[in-house]
Amino acid sequence: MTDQAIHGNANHPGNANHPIDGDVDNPEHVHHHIITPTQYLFVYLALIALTALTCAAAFVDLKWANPVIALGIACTQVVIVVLFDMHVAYQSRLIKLTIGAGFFMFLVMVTMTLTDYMSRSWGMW
Amino acid sequence: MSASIGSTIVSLPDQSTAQMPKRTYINNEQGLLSWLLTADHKRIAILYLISITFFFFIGGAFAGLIRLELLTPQPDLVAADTYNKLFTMHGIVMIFFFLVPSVPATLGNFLLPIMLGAKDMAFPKINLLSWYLYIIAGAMMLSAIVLGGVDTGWTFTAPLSTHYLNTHVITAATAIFIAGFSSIFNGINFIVTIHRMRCPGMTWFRMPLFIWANYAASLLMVLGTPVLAVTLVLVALERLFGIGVFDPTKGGDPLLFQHLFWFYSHPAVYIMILPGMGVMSEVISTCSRKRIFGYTAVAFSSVAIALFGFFVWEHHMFIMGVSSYSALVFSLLTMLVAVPSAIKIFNWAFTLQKGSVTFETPMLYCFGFMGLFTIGGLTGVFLGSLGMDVHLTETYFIVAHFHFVMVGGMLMAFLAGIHFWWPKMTGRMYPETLSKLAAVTTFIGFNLTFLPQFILGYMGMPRRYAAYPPEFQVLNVLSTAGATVLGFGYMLPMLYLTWSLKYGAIAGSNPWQATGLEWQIPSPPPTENFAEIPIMDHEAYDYEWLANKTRNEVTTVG
Amino acid sequence: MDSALATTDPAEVHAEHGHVSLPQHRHHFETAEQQREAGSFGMWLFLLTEIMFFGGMFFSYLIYRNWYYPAFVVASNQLNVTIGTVNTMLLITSGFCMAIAVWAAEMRKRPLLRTMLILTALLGVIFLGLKSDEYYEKYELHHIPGNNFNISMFTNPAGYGIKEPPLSPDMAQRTQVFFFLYFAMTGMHALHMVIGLGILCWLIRRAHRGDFTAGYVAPVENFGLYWHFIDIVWLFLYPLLYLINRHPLH
Amino acid sequence: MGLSPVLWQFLVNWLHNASLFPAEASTIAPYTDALYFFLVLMTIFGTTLVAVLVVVFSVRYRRQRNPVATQIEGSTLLEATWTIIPLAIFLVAYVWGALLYFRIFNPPTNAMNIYIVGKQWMWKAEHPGGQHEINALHVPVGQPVQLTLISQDVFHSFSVPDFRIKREAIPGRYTTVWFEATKPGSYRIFCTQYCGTQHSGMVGWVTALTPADYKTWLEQSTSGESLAQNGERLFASMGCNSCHNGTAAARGPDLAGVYGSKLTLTDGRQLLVDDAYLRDAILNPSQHVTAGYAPIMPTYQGQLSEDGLIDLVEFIKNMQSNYRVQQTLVTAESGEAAPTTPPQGKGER
Ligand code: HEA
Ligand code: HEA
Ligand code: HEC
Ligand code: CUA
Ligand SMILES: [Cu+2]
Repeated sequence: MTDQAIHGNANHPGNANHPIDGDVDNPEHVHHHIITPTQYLFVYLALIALTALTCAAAFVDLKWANPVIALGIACTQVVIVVLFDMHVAYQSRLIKLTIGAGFFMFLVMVTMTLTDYMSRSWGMW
Repeated sequence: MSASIGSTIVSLPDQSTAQMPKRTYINNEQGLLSWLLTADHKRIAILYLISITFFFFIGGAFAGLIRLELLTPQPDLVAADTYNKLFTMHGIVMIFFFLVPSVPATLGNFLLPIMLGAKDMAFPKINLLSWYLYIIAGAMMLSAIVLGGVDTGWTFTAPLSTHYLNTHVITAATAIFIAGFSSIFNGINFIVTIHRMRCPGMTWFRMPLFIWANYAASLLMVLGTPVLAVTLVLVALERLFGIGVFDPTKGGDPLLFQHLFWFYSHPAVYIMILPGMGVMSEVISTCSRKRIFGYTAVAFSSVAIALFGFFVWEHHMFIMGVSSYSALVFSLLTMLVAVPSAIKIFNWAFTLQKGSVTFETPMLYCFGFMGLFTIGGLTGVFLGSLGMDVHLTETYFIVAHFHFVMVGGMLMAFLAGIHFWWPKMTGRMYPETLSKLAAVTTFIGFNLTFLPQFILGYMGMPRRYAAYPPEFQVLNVLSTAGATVLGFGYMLPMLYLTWSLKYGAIAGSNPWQATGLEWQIPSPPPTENFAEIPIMDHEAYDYEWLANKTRNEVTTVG
Repeated sequence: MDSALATTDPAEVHAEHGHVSLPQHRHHFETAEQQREAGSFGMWLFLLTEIMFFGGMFFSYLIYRNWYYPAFVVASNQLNVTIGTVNTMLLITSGFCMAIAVWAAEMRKRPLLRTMLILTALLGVIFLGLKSDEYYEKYELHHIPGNNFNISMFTNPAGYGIKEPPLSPDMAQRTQVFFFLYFAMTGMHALHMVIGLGILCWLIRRAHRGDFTAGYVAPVENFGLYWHFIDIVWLFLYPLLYLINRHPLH
Repeated sequence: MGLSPVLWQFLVNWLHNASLFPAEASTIAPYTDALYFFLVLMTIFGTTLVAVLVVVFSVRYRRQRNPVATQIEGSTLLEATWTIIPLAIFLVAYVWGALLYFRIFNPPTNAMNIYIVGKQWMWKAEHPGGQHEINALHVPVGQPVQLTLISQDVFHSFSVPDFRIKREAIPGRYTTVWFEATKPGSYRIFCTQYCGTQHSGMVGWVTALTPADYKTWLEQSTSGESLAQNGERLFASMGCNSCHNGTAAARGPDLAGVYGSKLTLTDGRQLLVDDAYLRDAILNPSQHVTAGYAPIMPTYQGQLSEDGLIDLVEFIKNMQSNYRVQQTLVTAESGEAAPTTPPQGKGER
């Protein structure tokens, strides 16, 4: 037994020739990627622009669209932050799945509880 | 292999020549401080073991007092408010300070890295931190108890807990909040360790089922516990500032509290049972010398329980004023979540088939688990069935249901695990006859305590009652008598296990002839677990691999 | 791509010998790579729990906003949008600095790392300053839920020079629920920032010593995740609390 | 159900006499018991099955008899069997339970209504005729009775095991449950939801009387005024009639005949006016403003006890015309002392 096995070639991008049978094409690992400041800058500008936009949109009366737009922009911003500032775009599937699980569970909490709240006034009981 | 076939698989080294390993995790460093500042997962497991045992007996003492009070219909031993504090603290201590950390924090902590072929948990310091959080929480809980107790019931129902009680609710809530974080960190550590620290060759489907079970439980801890935390924060704020998020007179919705609380607390019951199911798989396989029947089904049913466990919480609120349409949905999902447990039970039963079954103490506890958990689980189906729940909810039927799954299920599994891995943890065997006696005593005591409660429940005896109508007395007396036997049954292991620390037979590295990686290293293991990182080149529960290995060892030595 | 190799090189070179190279390398990990991945995965799991934690409050907000819509509209309009917007910008900028800090650590630019961390902290402090100013304003208006809460501003907005429809007293009481959620959510958010600032101070000290500019960036990276997560929470709080009700449905 | 009635009676009575079973004293009870026996059988079947498997395999394959284990991977067929069979059984339990649930919570249309107010730590029953009882409830047998429950403080739960019914009394909201007693006698009431110190003292008796006895009881224990009459007095004394008097100039909507009708609100929603709505309209008027009216009605939160609210609700429910309202308006203006409501709810606990 040597440790050589798992040291593998962690510094080779792609990591395809990982020697351990179980780890071939392991979706849990991914090559470490570094985002450049230029990219960060674009992200930053986009976020600021979206903030300005959402703020401005809030002062225009768009009826039902107001909350939709506000939340839509917020979600866009969050996705941008998660993908780039938090490097998820370049992360392994495992990390992506983890984040997905978080939001999924939150949605479960909301929707399943709403089955109660929404139908409470439907009938006698 | 030895020629004669005995009735046991226990194979201890020759006691006259056997020696404990020189350098183990226990004697590697000396002094109290070396324990309190350790980052070794095995030592932390021992710290946990000591602390949860302590809390178990505290909770048990409360249980004893509850049962004593219920000996007579009148509230004559203690007044009603004291009684309320008794069951509240019994519930809180048993659940948050004993059962939730029981198997994961002790056995899980000890075994997880070894079973994966790693040197330690991914985050040893956070591991220690979670023990400290647990201790701080425990100390707060004890101080709340000493200062006068809490009487909210372990469910903290609003608006009772927020506006109508003047006991130490905030202290208790904070204690549970902190204990929750202890459990969250535990869960994170487990998940990361399982994903990141497996040794070469340890693929997901070569992991012991104990790992799968703990993995599923950790998912629940990580996703569920924060919701409990935020709920308790809101309760505390509501108490402090008199706000109305949960108080209907101020515009709040008390059901929101229950939704949030049970969103955690239903998954929590699976946090409490899944690791025990993991223990079951290990013990049953070892004691029948056979791989688990349908490994994948057992592994996936753990994950299925964890996943579906998040979709059923409303079954605790069926008559609480939730919409009936939504109750229909949740009742259906409750029926679905019960199925994976059934799969497991039958898979275990069929593991025995064509095996070579022996009846060591851990196995006896496992048999206890199979019977009692089946009853407990099936009575859970009563409660999940809407119309039946109307009559049964908030009665002793519930009390019996959850003691069957928690005490008959998890506690039995915990004891099975403790006995099973005791030689690994301490290097010494427990006394077999005495321990068999204890296993049988607890089984009998248990049934005597809690079977009558099903009948009481159907007759309508409400739970959390300090006084009850005289016609219920006979069954209550039976129950109290059973609790005495049960208490005795739990005292025994405590005594003989302590005794065995010094006088037990030296166990050798693999007394059970089991296949897990943990059995291939000395007992007690050295601090770094493995001299060199192992390579997993066989399935879990591969007894042929083990036989080969033993044969080779014999030839090389001889 | 080059940069990636450059930064991880020394660690790998040593790891080749099957031994630990960096002082920060923990004995129980086989490689630095493994340690780094474990660290960031652990951080993500922690953030997962944070999602659920804040999720509970967002959910309460959702329910009560639907129940007491008029109260939420009027109460929300009493929040100071200017401060809210400025604070949003501040947090985004702070997040940008943090991102650059992570990059600086990867590229082993010690001075840049230090400056960026300090900037991040500074912006965070300003955010909290503005936030406390907002809290104080609420205190003066008796908008802190509890015994001193005063609903007269909502029952009689004209008397305060506010252009809002007056609420009936019972609905006006429900503004308390809004403010309670407002304080609970922004308070929890602020608490997370305070904790974050504490960690930042420690990071700045260590960055100053050069701990993170020798190939060991995990703490900076993981703290970055935490800090961005706080941003994310705010990115939802801002529209939900400040903006959504500017123009109520009619 | 399935079982012959004689056998059923025998079984149930025998169990009851052995103090192992509650009395079957309502029309619901046999239905609940049938499901119960089904589930008990399921449990016995399941547990026996598991026990038999374990025991037989243990004996047959114990080490002495079977020294070498045969390694088996598993069997998809077997696993499918023990997935599908329990699932099927559980689904039967689900459907059966759901049907029973709706039976328990769907009152027959001819049910009489009794209000139950729970408070720490007693049950107050209010009959439409104005009879008040504490920790007791008199009902006729053979007549469906609907209970409308509410709590004045925390959650309570009204449970009559012999009727197999139970319903949470929730603060701030009406809930209902119904039953029809079948045998005269006394049956225990429990509060089953933990509600504070004297939770176990919040017990009482339901007395089921023959219709004739019930009639005598009603007459003997009347307080002289029905709930609706109390409500009428309150309606005047709280000044409701100043707005709701059915005249053209009235600032509030006409309440005569409003119960059971469909209202359109200013935001376009349509609502059925039931007890819960009436209560809510008095306490939180601005949460559902009737189309065509300004939200000027003051809230009566904190000024009316739950009993007072019940009186008002009962009054409005039974209000067919505005004649008497206008009458009281006249008497009130004539300076006659208006009756006062006892200040309840807040101070009392
Ligand atoms: C370890 C803890 C644990 C576990 C595992 C369970 C498991 C289950 N529980 Fe339990 N439960 C509790 C702990 C637990 N429970 C507690 C503490 C409470 C009370 C809380 C309080 O109010 O204080 C409670 C309350 C509770 C209620 C609420 C009752 C009420 O308040 O009105 C319900 C309702 O549905 C329920 C259902 C179930 C179900 C369906 C399962 C299922 O997961 C069970 C699945 C298992 C099986 C079904 C057994 C195996 C099956 C077989 C071997 C098949 C048999 C064969 C055939 C039928 C052919 N439980
Ligand atoms: C892990 C969880 C766990 C465990 C192990 C137990 C163990 C026991 N429980 Fe517990 N119980 C709960 C969890 C648990 N319980 C919960 C969550 C509740 C609900 C609380 C609520 O309503 O809020 C509850 C409620 C509860 C009630 C209902 C109270 C009520 O509603 O009024 C009763 C009554 O019989 C009871 C009894 C027992 C008994 C006899 C044991 C026995 O198994 C304990 C045996 C152990 C010992 C006895 C200790 C060891 C022996 C000694 C220390 C020697 C001294 C012994 C004596 C003096 C007898 N429990
Ligand atoms: C200041 C005038 C005023 C007083 C006093 C008043 N109401 Fe009203 N009430 C209204 C108005 C206006 C509405 C319709 C708008 C609304 O729903 O809020 C209304 C609506 C109602 C409704 C809902 C029925 C419907 O058609 O919408 C009920 C029930 C009711 N009132 C009962 C009472 C009772 C009982 C009292 C006394 C305890 C009372 N009101 C006192 C003005 C008043
Ligand atoms: Cu009222 Cu218990
Ligand atoms: Cu549950």
